[in-house]
Amino acid sequence: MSLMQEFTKGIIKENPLFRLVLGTCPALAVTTSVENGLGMGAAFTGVLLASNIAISLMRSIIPASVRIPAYVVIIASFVTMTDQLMHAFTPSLYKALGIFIPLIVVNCIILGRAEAFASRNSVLPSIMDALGMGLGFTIALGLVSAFREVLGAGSFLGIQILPESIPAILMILPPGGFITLGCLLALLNKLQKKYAW
Amino acid sequence: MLIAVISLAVMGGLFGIILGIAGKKFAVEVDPRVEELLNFMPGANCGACGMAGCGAFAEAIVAGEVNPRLCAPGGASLYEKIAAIMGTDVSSYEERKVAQLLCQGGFEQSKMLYEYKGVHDCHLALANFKGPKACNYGCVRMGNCSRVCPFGAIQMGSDGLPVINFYLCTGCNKCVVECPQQILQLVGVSRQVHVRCLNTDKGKDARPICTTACIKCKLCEKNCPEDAVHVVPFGNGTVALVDYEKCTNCGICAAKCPTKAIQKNAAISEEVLREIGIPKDEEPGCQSCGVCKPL
Amino acid sequence: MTTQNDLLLVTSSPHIHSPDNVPNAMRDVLLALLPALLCGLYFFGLPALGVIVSCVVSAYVSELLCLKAMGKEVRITEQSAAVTGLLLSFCLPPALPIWMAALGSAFAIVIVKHLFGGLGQNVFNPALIGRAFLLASFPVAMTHWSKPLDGVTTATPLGILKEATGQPLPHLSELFIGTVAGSIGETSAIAILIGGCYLLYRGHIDWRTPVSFLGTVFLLTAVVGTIKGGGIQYPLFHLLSGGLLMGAFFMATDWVTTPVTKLGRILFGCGCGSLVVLIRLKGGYPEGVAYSILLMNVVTPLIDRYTKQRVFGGGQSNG
Amino acid sequence: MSKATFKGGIHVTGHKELTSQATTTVAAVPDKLYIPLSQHIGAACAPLVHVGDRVKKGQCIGDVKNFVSSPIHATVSGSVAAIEVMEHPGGSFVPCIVIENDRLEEWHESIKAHPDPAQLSPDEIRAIVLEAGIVGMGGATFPSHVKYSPVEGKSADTVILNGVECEPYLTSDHRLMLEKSDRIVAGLGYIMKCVGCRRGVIAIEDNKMDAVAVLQEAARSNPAISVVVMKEKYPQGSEKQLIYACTGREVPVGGLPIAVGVIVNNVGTAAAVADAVEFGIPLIERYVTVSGDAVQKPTNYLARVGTLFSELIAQSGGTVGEVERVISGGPMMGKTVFSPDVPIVKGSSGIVVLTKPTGQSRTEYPCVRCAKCVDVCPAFLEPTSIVKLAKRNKWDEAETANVMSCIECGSCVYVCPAQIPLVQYIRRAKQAVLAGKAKAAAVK
Amino acid sequence: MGDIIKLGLFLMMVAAVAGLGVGYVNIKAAPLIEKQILEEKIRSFKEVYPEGDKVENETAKYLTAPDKILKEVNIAYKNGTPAGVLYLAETKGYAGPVTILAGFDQASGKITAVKVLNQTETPGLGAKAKDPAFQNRYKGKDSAVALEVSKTPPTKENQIQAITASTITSKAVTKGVNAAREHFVATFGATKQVKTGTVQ
Amino acid sequence: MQEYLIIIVSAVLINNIVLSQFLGICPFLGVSKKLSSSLGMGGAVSFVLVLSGAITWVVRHYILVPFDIGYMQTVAFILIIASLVQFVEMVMRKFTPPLYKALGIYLPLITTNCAVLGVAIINVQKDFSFGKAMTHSLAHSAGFTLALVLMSGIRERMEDADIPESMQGTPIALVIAALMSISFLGFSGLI
Ligand SMILES: Cc1cc2nc3c(=O)[nH]c(=O)nc-3n(C[C@H](O)[C@H](O)[C@H](O)COP(=O)(O)O)c2cc1C
Ligand SMILES: Cc1cc2nc3c(=O)[nH]c(=O)nc-3n(C[C@H](O)[C@H](O)[C@H](O)COP(=O)(O)O)c2cc1C
Ligand SMILES: Cc1cc2nc3c(=O)[nH]c(=O)nc-3n(C[C@H](O)[C@H](O)[C@H](O)COP(=O)(O)O)c2cc1C
Ligand SMILES: Cc1cc2nc3c(=O)[nH]c(=O)nc-3n(C[C@H](O)[C@H](O)[C@H](O)CO)c2cc1C
Ligand code: SF4
Ligand code: SF4
Ligand code: SF4
Ligand code: SF4
Ligand code: FES
Repeated sequence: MSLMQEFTKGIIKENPLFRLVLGTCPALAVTTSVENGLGMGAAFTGVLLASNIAISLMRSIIPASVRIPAYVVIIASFVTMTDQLMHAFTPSLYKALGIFIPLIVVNCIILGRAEAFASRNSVLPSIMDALGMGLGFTIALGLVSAFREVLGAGSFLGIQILPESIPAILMILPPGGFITLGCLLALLNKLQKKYAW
Repeated sequence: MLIAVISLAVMGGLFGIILGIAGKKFAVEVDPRVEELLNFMPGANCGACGMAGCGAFAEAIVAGEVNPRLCAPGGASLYEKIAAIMGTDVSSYEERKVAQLLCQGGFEQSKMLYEYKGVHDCHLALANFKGPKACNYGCVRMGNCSRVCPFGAIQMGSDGLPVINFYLCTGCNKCVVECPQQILQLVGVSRQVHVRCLNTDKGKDARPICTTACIKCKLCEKNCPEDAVHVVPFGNGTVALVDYEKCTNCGICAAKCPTKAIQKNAAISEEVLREIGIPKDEEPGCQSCGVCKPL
Repeated sequence: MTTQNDLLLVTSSPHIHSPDNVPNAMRDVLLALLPALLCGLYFFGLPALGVIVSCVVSAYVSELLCLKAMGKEVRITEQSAAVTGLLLSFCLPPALPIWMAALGSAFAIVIVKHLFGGLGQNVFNPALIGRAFLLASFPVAMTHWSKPLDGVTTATPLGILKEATGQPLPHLSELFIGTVAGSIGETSAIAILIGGCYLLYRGHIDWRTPVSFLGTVFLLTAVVGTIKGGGIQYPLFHLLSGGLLMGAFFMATDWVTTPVTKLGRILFGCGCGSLVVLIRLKGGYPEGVAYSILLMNVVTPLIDRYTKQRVFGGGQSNG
Repeated sequence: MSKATFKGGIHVTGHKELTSQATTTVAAVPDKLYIPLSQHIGAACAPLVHVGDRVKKGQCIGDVKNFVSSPIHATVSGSVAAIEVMEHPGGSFVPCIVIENDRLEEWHESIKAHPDPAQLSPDEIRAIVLEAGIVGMGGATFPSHVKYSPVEGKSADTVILNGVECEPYLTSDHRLMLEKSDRIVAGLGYIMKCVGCRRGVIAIEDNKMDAVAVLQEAARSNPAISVVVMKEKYPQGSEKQLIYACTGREVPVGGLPIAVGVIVNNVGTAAAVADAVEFGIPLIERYVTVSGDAVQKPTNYLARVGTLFSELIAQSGGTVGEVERVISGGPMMGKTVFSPDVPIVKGSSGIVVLTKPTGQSRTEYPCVRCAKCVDVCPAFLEPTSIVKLAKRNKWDEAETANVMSCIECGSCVYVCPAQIPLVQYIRRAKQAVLAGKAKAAAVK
Repeated sequence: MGDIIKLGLFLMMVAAVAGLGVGYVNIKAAPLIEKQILEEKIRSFKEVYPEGDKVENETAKYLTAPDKILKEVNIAYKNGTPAGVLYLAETKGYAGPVTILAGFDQASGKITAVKVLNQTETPGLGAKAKDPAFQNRYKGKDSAVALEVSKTPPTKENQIQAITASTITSKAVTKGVNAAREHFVATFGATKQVKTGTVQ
Repeated sequence: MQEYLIIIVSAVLINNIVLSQFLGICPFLGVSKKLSSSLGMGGAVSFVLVLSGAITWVVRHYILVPFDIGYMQTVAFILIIASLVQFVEMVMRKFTPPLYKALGIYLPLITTNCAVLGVAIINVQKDFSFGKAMTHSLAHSAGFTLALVLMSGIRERMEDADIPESMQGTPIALVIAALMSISFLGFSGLI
């Protein structure tokens, strides 16, 4: 696979949220507004990039039996750094994403990529993989949050576009998250059937 | 800062040692080849091999108990990998088989006894006077085979008979077991000539019931240059049977057969036999994140 | 399949069938809803008519589109969509904007019914999810109640009870006849009882569900009433107000979403009853019928699983 | 007296008035009779005669030495025209002995009245029942002598005669009870003696109060015999339900009535036993109802075994309207045949001919979980769940759901508003479970 | 045995390096974060009591026992003399805690402003408590009279109109304000004559 | 007492970890096809969740707080959880093979189950005492198991349903979760 392919696969073919159905928790929890969704995507991409690089560099020296603890420690420290940096530089976003920044640690995608990709590939492909996956995840979050914000709050990126009484608040409540993701997945299934990737 | 580093390091060291000890103390043995094979198995756990999932099959291969070709979804590339791991030769594996339907009694050909209404199920329809068709031996046309085929290889055709897509059929034997009339058979893919009728009646009884019934005229037997087809005793009467060991796919018998009960297929090329991309049967909880695999 | 016309038909026993079928049953339910419908129209007038019509029409159209889109046989003669639409409209406030009503109805049919495979396969009661969806989406419009006949904005009896606003509670007889604020189809107890009895008589619903449902509510509120010193009035008030009767007779009895075993239906009813009392007395909403039934819908598969009847001749435990 | 009944079940429109009031007609004996070699549950008989042989009425023409089997007798005198495979009303193809009727009605010499039937020992009675080829006439055609044979460690205390006749249209048992009450009571006496028990019960539904009166009168002489009136409900005639209704005992799953000390027989079987014991006459004729909306003149017949359905239908004035189905037996449990040219067998209680139903055509809907099937199932099953399992070939799970306890009464199908042919799926599941068991046994 | 030590050492090293990295970032980021928090706080104080030039946290002095609702008492000084009081209060809203900042002017005895700091209420409903439109309803209310929530447009001076369909949130905010108000009246109200109102 | 009750009711019903907190969705979707496996997963998660809840509480109160390195929390907690999971798995595999067969496959997944870390973090955020932290962890695991079991009951029933093809699998599971979540809205405001 070429580097370009490593990059693009994460966007559509192996989109972590839509195809692999990983990282669902943040995808549902923070997607009440597009701003939050994109912010989460960015934070996530940063962590994934850093951890993929680190793990790919260390892949030959990590002993198998403490592999998972080692990975999570590496990931967790990047997450903590991101957390502190965001707190320092983007306080409002930090506030909105709340508990979900530390929880990037347990976002299955990151560990999954570490295990399935970075630990078997060299740095460059790992970087491309991380960027692709990150972008794919960010796009997915953006999509989910766009639906939810428009339908549920009547706004897009904070700009009110529908009158007060029209949006169905349910869409930004937990059920709305589930429904949006479910329907998007179904839609993609359908599209996939039609134009097999 | 220093405290942070030290306390974290101590925790790390502690857990590392605990896990190390645990790993030694609680080690469980597995043949590495099984793991290796499992990496290549399709992971569909479809049961085509007749075992309880890919794991059991891998163990059986390592134990040398089974023919690797039984894993139909794996396809040629899998057999090569297995051969490589096991140090054997692919060509020594038995020929791959597909299901063949031994009946041609469609709507046009067969006479009906009655109109049937009820659950479309071959077994059930048979309970009433051996099915709505006058022929008691042929396909009941209620499609059980097509419903049990896990690979979607069988579809009911416009003449009511099942049509088998040989490129999808993996030879899993499910339809053969299901068919109550026992008119589905697994035959090697290279075999092209088949007697597609299993009625055991005499010609005079069979002829009015179905236009494509075998009428025991023995023209096939007489014309076969290889002595490969014979009318032999079967059930309460006789049927024509091809000896696949001897048959050279020449098709003379098929050409001579007056009712076209014998047919010659177009060849199925092994190269075209597609490797079927069966989606991995999701293990409970498997999100294919890969975390679990090497553990 | 080609048939030769002179052939006899071979079918499997039994060869005769009761005249009962799904379309007839749905028609009976619609018939049973007629008294409540008339009361609703009489008390709430044109706005109610608008809500009802938009719910039913939207349900029908959605049903049609779903069947088409899913390539299923377009067969809406069984009228279950109409039942869903009508029942949904019955638990909506009369002054609801009709586009909201239509949206709720479409949500019920598309998401709750057809995504689950259509008639008979949904796990949740479509009408009630429709209501819950609307309540969560448009809380302002969904809690805007008007007085019967004159349409003045007011609170519902349960709302008065919950918020302790000091307004006088309506008399039991008003609840019985229906001259109180509330959803379109729920206010008149007598009309609902007539419909419920008709369904019981026609054998479409099992007495166990409404009896255990209403019985549980009565018992629990009677206990609370005694502690509070409210006497028999208190449990009766709870029985007759809100959507309880509508829910007990028409929604907790929905075939599709409730248990199939007899014991299961009793458990279902008791569960609904307890949840209603819990939500009404302790929860954030004045009324909890819809949620209680929905929550029990969630549990229904498990109830069915664990209340299997004993087979005839299989030991003497009571079935 | 409160009326006995069971739990579950359905009310079906009886249509019994079509035939219940008229005296039974003795059917004309046709020129050719077709006598299947298998008219019972168990091993099929081998023919004892050859084509061209002359046979006499009552002569044993087919037998096999097998415990669960029953001999076949010629029902007229004449010559054997052929032995050929023919369709059987049970839905299969079976070899038949075709007898050309010589119209002499000459009895075989073995047929002799017994001088003093009261002196017969239980074993002798059982031997007579066997020789007379008596099988259950309630439909299951289980060889009666087998039923009467002692079972290790179990003994019967009650014999129940099944005069319930809960199937719609059928009135043959009803007419039999009215016309041969003394035969029934006598037969019950012999059966009680044969199995050594003191209590005899004749169970009749309350839609046949005239039969109740007649039988009570006939049974007056024997204090051990009582008549029980039951509430009209289908499938009261099913023996497990009947036993529960009469005695409150439940036959355990997979068990036989003898497990609770009961033997059940059809009233016709009892009458046949009486004829065999007293007069030595084998089972060669029976009461048959010919009814249904496509029959010109619905009638009850006393018909010889081997008479074709078509001949009885012709005697009833032929058919009216467009005939859609010919049912052997009642419409709830009977089987459709693809041609009216099938013979009456020992178990044929009726022929019901139906026209195409007018109005709404039957459309199958998905199951709406109304649970009506669950409520009516007399075996306390959950037909809807079993069917869902069967549709996915989940035979093991179907077995745990007790599919084998289904008595195939069809009540569930009758009430199902979604018009799902539940029993058919259930039959398929039972077949598959049995096949699975057979396979497992073969492996062992 | 050597293996095990190696595993331990490896994980230890990873953890140590991780600790080092995180610690380093923390050292760099912590002051920024603190500054951030402080600035935020000052900004809020400014919003709620714009006139002060210095704010001191004097919670210890004024809240002797821990209070269920009131968390902080800050005194705003103007030219060195105490001029206003800023309360940090926390109450239970619909979905979780709601923290507010309420400012009181000692001279006039009026509420200067109320600001909702943190809340997890439903977006579109209770979350509207953060809208200035709602917060402004408290501006200028007299501290002497208990505030009430009303669902309809207020008819009395001491009524606050609830956010539509979010009475619970509205009540939560009001409860916090009332607690602050009571404390304010009790502690600082001596300078002003206490007006009597309809206190529920 | 009342406080504990509130913690329990809130965690199980009102703020159900899956249906309204959005934690642990992956296993909730992945392991809810069969009742038996959902019970297994519920059991495994509960076990790890409670155990890690206890250990993280101790670590926080006796290491992180005294040394003033609260910012190390995430790293420390996840290290604990990951090691714990792996340790438990090894022990189980060796000593209780049947249990391992039943639960083993779920264990690695728990490392990446946000619910475990999430609850540990909420314990910290709410500043619970040890008793309350334990109650809270237990209640959340009960809530998780409840949601999982209910879901699997429904999904087992859905096996017979003819769901539109593109909705099959995860999409319909999400829709079911949505409708369950709507139903659970009924509990809102209970306390
Ligand atoms: C069958 C039925 C169920 C209902 N369930 C609920 C419910 O669960 N929650 C609710 O708020 N309203 C429900 N309603 C509507 C209420 O009965 C009532 O109309 C509404 O809650 C307004 O009254 P309130 O303000 O006293 O709650 C239901 C109505 C019907 C007909
Ligand atoms: C659903 C069902 C209905 C039955 N109805 C009758 C009936 O009406 N009359 C009858 O004699 N036997 C009926 N039977 C057969 C009885 O169960 C039983 O086999 C018979 O009474 C035994 O008597 P026999 O051996 O003399 O036939 C029915 C069986 C089933 C399963
Ligand atoms: C999904 C949902 C979210 C809600 N969120 C809030 C909220 O954030 N704040 C609030 O006060 N009430 C909230 N409520 C509750 C009701 O909207 C409202 O409080 C209740 O009906 C009484 O309010 P009212 O008296 O203003 O009509 C919510 C209700 C639902 C269904
Ligand atoms: C007795 C009875 C009650 C019903 N109750 C409801 C109901 O509460 N909500 C609803 O949407 N449909 C109801 N239906 C209609 C139908 O069952 C419903 O549309 C199915 O849930 C759709 O699959 C009812 C039908 C019957 C026969
Ligand atoms: S299972 Fe056999 S009989 Fe039935 S359709 Fe298939 S081939 Fe024909
Ligand atoms: S079921 Fe039959 S057709 Fe299908 S794959 Fe198996 S052998 Fe081939
Ligand atoms: S399941 Fe069997 S026993 Fe039960 S009602 Fe149906 S046919 Fe009768
Ligand atoms: S009677 Fe029919 S529709 Fe009703 S539950 Fe049974 S199978 Fe389903
Ligand atoms: S992201 Fe939460 S469990 Fe996977």
